[in-house]
Amino acid sequence: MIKFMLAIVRRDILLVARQPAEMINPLVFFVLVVALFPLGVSPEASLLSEVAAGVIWVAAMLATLLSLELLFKLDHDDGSLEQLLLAPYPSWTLVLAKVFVHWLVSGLPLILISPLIATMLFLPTHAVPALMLSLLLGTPTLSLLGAIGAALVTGVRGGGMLLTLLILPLYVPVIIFGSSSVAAAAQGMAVDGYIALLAAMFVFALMITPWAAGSALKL
Amino acid sequence: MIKFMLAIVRRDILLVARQPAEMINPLVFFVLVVALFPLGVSPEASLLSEVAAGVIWVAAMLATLLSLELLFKLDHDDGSLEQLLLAPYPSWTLVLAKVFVHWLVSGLPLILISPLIATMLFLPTHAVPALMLSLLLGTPTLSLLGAIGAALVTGVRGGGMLLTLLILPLYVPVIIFGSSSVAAAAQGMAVDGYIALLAAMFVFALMITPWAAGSALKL
Amino acid sequence: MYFESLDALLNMAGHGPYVWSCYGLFVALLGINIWHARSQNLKALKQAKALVRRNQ
Amino acid sequence: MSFPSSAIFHLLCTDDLACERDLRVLYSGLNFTVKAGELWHIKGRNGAGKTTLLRQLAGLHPVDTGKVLYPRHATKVIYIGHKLGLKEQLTADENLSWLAGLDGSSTQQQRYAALEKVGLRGYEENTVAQLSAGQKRRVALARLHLCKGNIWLLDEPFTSIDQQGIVDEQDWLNQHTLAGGAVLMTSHQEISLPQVKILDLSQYAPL
Amino acid sequence: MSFPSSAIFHLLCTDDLACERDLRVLYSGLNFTVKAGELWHIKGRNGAGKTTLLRQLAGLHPVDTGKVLYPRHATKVIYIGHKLGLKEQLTADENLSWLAGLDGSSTQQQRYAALEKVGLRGYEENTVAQLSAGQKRRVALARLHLCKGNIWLLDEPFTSIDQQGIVDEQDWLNQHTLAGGAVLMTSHQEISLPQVKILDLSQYAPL
Amino acid sequence: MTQSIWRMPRWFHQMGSPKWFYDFGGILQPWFAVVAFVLLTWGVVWGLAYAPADYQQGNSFRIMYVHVPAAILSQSIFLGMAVAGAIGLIWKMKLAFMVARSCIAIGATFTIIALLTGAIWGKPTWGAYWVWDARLTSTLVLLFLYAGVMALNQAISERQVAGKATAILAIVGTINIPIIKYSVEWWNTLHQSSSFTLTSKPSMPADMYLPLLLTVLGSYCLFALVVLMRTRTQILQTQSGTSWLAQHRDITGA
Ligand code: HEM
Ligand SMILES: Nc1ncnc2c1ncn2[C@@H]1O[C@H](COP(=O)(O)OP(=O)(O)OP(=O)(O)O)[C@@H](O)[C@H]1O
Ligand SMILES: Nc1ncnc2c1ncn2[C@@H]1O[C@H](COP(=O)(O)OP(=O)(O)OP(=O)(O)O)[C@@H](O)[C@H]1O
Ligand SMILES: [Mg+2]
Ligand SMILES: [Mg+2]
Repeated sequence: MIKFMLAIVRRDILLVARQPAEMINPLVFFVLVVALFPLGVSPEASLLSEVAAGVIWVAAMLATLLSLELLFKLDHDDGSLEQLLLAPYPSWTLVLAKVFVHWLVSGLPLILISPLIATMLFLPTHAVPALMLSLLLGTPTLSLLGAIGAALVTGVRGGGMLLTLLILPLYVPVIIFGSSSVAAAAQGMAVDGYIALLAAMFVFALMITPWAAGSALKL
Repeated sequence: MIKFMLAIVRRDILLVARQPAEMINPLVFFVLVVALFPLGVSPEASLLSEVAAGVIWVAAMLATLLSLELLFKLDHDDGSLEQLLLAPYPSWTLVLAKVFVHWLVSGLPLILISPLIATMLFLPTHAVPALMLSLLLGTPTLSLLGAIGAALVTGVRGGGMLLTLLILPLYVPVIIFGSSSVAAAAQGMAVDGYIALLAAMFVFALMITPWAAGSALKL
Repeated sequence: MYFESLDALLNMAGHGPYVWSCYGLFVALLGINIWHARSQNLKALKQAKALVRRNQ
Repeated sequence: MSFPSSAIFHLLCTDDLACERDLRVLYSGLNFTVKAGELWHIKGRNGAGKTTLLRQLAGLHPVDTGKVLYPRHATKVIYIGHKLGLKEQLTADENLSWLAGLDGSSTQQQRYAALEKVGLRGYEENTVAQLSAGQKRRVALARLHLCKGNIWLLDEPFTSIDQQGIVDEQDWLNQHTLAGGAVLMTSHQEISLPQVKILDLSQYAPL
Repeated sequence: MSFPSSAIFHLLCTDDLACERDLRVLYSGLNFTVKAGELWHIKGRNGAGKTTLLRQLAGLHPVDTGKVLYPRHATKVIYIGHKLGLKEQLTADENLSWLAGLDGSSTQQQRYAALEKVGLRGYEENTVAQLSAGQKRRVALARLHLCKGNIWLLDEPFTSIDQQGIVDEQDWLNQHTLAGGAVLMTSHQEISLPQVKILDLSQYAPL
Repeated sequence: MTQSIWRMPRWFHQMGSPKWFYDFGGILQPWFAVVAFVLLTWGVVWGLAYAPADYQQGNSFRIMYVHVPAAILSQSIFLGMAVAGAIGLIWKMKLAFMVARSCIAIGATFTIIALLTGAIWGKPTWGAYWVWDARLTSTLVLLFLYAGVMALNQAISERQVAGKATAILAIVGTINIPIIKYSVEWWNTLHQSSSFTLTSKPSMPADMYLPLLLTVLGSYCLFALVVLMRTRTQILQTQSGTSWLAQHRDITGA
């Protein structure tokens, strides 16, 4: 089973490596949205630093969301999803392996670049560790929850938009706690509670979503 | 030629009608992003009304952007783009027809719902006409400019992200003038200048992009 | 009756438009729902009958 | 570029056509002339370049060496390739409607007649997604009965079609050539029509 | 549900299997038993339900009426359908590698050998996007030489394959059945092997 | 979902038979219609014309008699839909999927009513149609959840698959509703921005809350009526080939 998951992980990483644009793209989207925001709203430092936490989290969520669409779709379209499902292993292993690669490609780079982004939006420096920690716990949760939506819309033509509708409501708690934690840190308040909640949601998502997404794939 | 364009328009509208979800989806995305924003940032009316113009415009742009990905991709994947290009008419007619339907489906509903969104973000009522007018001129420009990117990434697997990268820079001026016009109206200032600029950009895009996207498709 | 006149009932001390539009929405939206369910039901019945007749 | 003056009565000529993909030459020195009433069967093993050739003729693949010429002014080409160009969400009838609308128009009656010819009576209002592989290809082929094209470029049109279907299809090909049209097609199965001319790509491949 | 006690030596049985799509019954009362060493050719016109049947057997299409049984515990099934399940951006070798990795593992040497068997020597490191239709299918078929499956479910495996290829393929089918495997396949072309058993779906269709 | 995890009680099995449901539903349907009509009319007339005005909000408080039932129903229906979906998944019961599907439109309607009447109510009470209050926001999110379920249902053409997909989404959504509610409440109190809160339940006189009780019960009956109608419609659509339906008096007209 581990071997099976490793085979999928290896394949998906290979696919990303073959098309490196794929990898930097969620990242670029993230940076662009954050960069566009001051353009659309106002370049004032005071205003920006106030909204920074929220903007970063919303942008991170959108970047994750967009890259989720193809999580299972490409595999479905070329028939390789069928082959994966025919393998003699439970389908949640497959989901877990694919979500892991998705996070590696879309979530991790985002976390690494977040200090830079924080500076651009004048987020106080002392809030940066909280930002990174909350992203570290939050982005895998987003990937996991998103997998349910991605699995459900697999095989539906033009499902990208449908996906948004399905999973944005599920993202609400993550966004709220994620951005609240950063905002609290910016104001110098304690963040342990938020982080604990984010961790709890991560564990919860880890337990529920592989099953849900796995059954959705088999429909 | 008109007949050819009408045939495409009729077909694309039929396709949308067959899947009504497709139509309301850019709309839903727009509403969701706008609704998530207060969740991420803060529910305070004073802050929200300050950033409303920018948030609405950035959300409108994202909604357009996302729906653009499939503009030519589905046609490419099932081979119907080939058939359209084989028809004895210049390819810009094809682009124009498809962009028109795209705007009808993604831009127009957005304009119609914008007053509601404005209320939710506490945008002053007297700025709503300016908002709608700027969107009316801006969203077709976004669709047109986006068509170039969509044509360029056609046939590239997972081109969605690449597309974002290509056209976001082109969108910057539209966003800036669009949101500035609304912000100006909110502060009770004149908006004619901004609207004139948006109109000029629209005409410019109308002249350039069908040709550019058409040539890109034939690559 | 709480109100003195029909006018007072309609006006509700200035709150009339709000209250009445809410009740109007309630009735209208639920009415549409029931009507739609009913018309779908009739349509399905008709189709089922047609199918049975065709199979005979 | 030189072709006989009578070429004006030809439908399609190639002049020293060649194709190279990824530094591998597929074929070169390809000279042939397709006249009205001819049926060409392009042969070759897998990977010989049959699909590439048809796409070059249709103008869908760039021609770097040599030339593809359509001497007559008003030659209409219909190309049906591996990808069928059908919209899965639309019905068979609707698909034919827009395909025919690309260079003309059609009535529902005509479309139904075309669908009946390809054996899809009763499936006119099924969406293409609900059809089997062979039925999908039949919808694409129904276009041949609807649009007036002088030259048909067909890439493996027998794929997924059942045996009776192949017999019928050869009949349509026959009628089209008899009516003055021309057909260039690929297939790994034999065509049992007397007028078949064979173009074996292996003869134009480098050693 | 009743099958003879000897069924334990069978590879696959169906019990009154039926299928209905969109209120149209495709087949019903399908009872057959596949034993080791058998090669079944599933026949039927376009739209008869061949693909649907194979997918039901593979477990990819829901079975609402009747049963599909794999009496032996460790039956391994390989299904190759209309969609090949290959990643276009990966090379032939890499594709085989992950496909084989789904239930085992393979060495590069084994994979190269399998690719050579299907006539793709020299194309091992080409990405699948650069292969022709027939070559793509050959990559998918190479899996048959690499993975040890007892039952092969093949949906139109001759599609796009050239004539020599079809001859070779029948040879592999033959060897597989001789080695104690079983094959269920569809095709609109004839299979020239002596042990072929025919399952004609038209006999199970409603009138 | 290849194997049922728990065995199904016999009576339950019977309830899962479309024929039984069609017949029994047919008997219940008119009763629900009558009871819903009576309760709702009674409650609405009482609430509009006879109940006393609130000492704080004046007459605008009468909106409560439609707003609160709609708000309550919007949540119960989602829960009901998820339960039906779960039953369908666990016991592979087609009928349960049909019931779940029947819930979508009526549930979304009640949610929209709750939102709109709430917004209208907000104008005289708070001076704004919309504020980012916790309860309002979570109702909005609930509407999005409904929209998602509906869109998913429409996007998948094969009924069986659509039913299962919808069930999964409804279950996941239901697990999320309390989490959303909790987080939204917390978020809002944290920022402490809007000073408005929904009027906490006052100890109302009977004249005020009895009409509410009537409209709430009436709304439940109306919901039951619509679900019966829509489910029976689906039975007609999917079972039209079966013999029991062909001989049913609804069809034969006897
Ligand atoms: C768009 C705006 C509004 C929305 C979405 C909304 C939503 C809700 C919800 C979800 C409930 C809970 C029902 C339950 O489960 O018990 C509720 C109850 C209630 N709402 Fe609203 N509401 C809105 C505006 C208002 C306004 C403006 C008022 C009056 C000032 C109001 C007064 C009440 C009352 C009195 C209850 C019953 C309290 C209870 O049972 O706990 N609502 N509303
Ligand atoms: N997604 C679908 N939804 C509804 N009906 C379908 C769907 N796919 C196929 N069908 C119907 O099921 C029937 C059988 O299809 P199937 O693909 O099994 O046929 P087949 O025997 O493989 O045909 P072919 O020789 O053309 O490949 C067809 O009549 C088709 O109309
Ligand atoms: N996109 C591509 N890029 C590079 N090379 C390609 C590409 N597509 C095909 N080729 C190569 O071109 C050659 C011819 O391909 P083509 O599809 O024309 O063959 P074909 O004769 O149609 O074969 P088949 O009988 O398998 O359909 C093949 O050797 C293939 O490797
Ligand atoms: Mg080919
Ligand atoms: Mg088939």
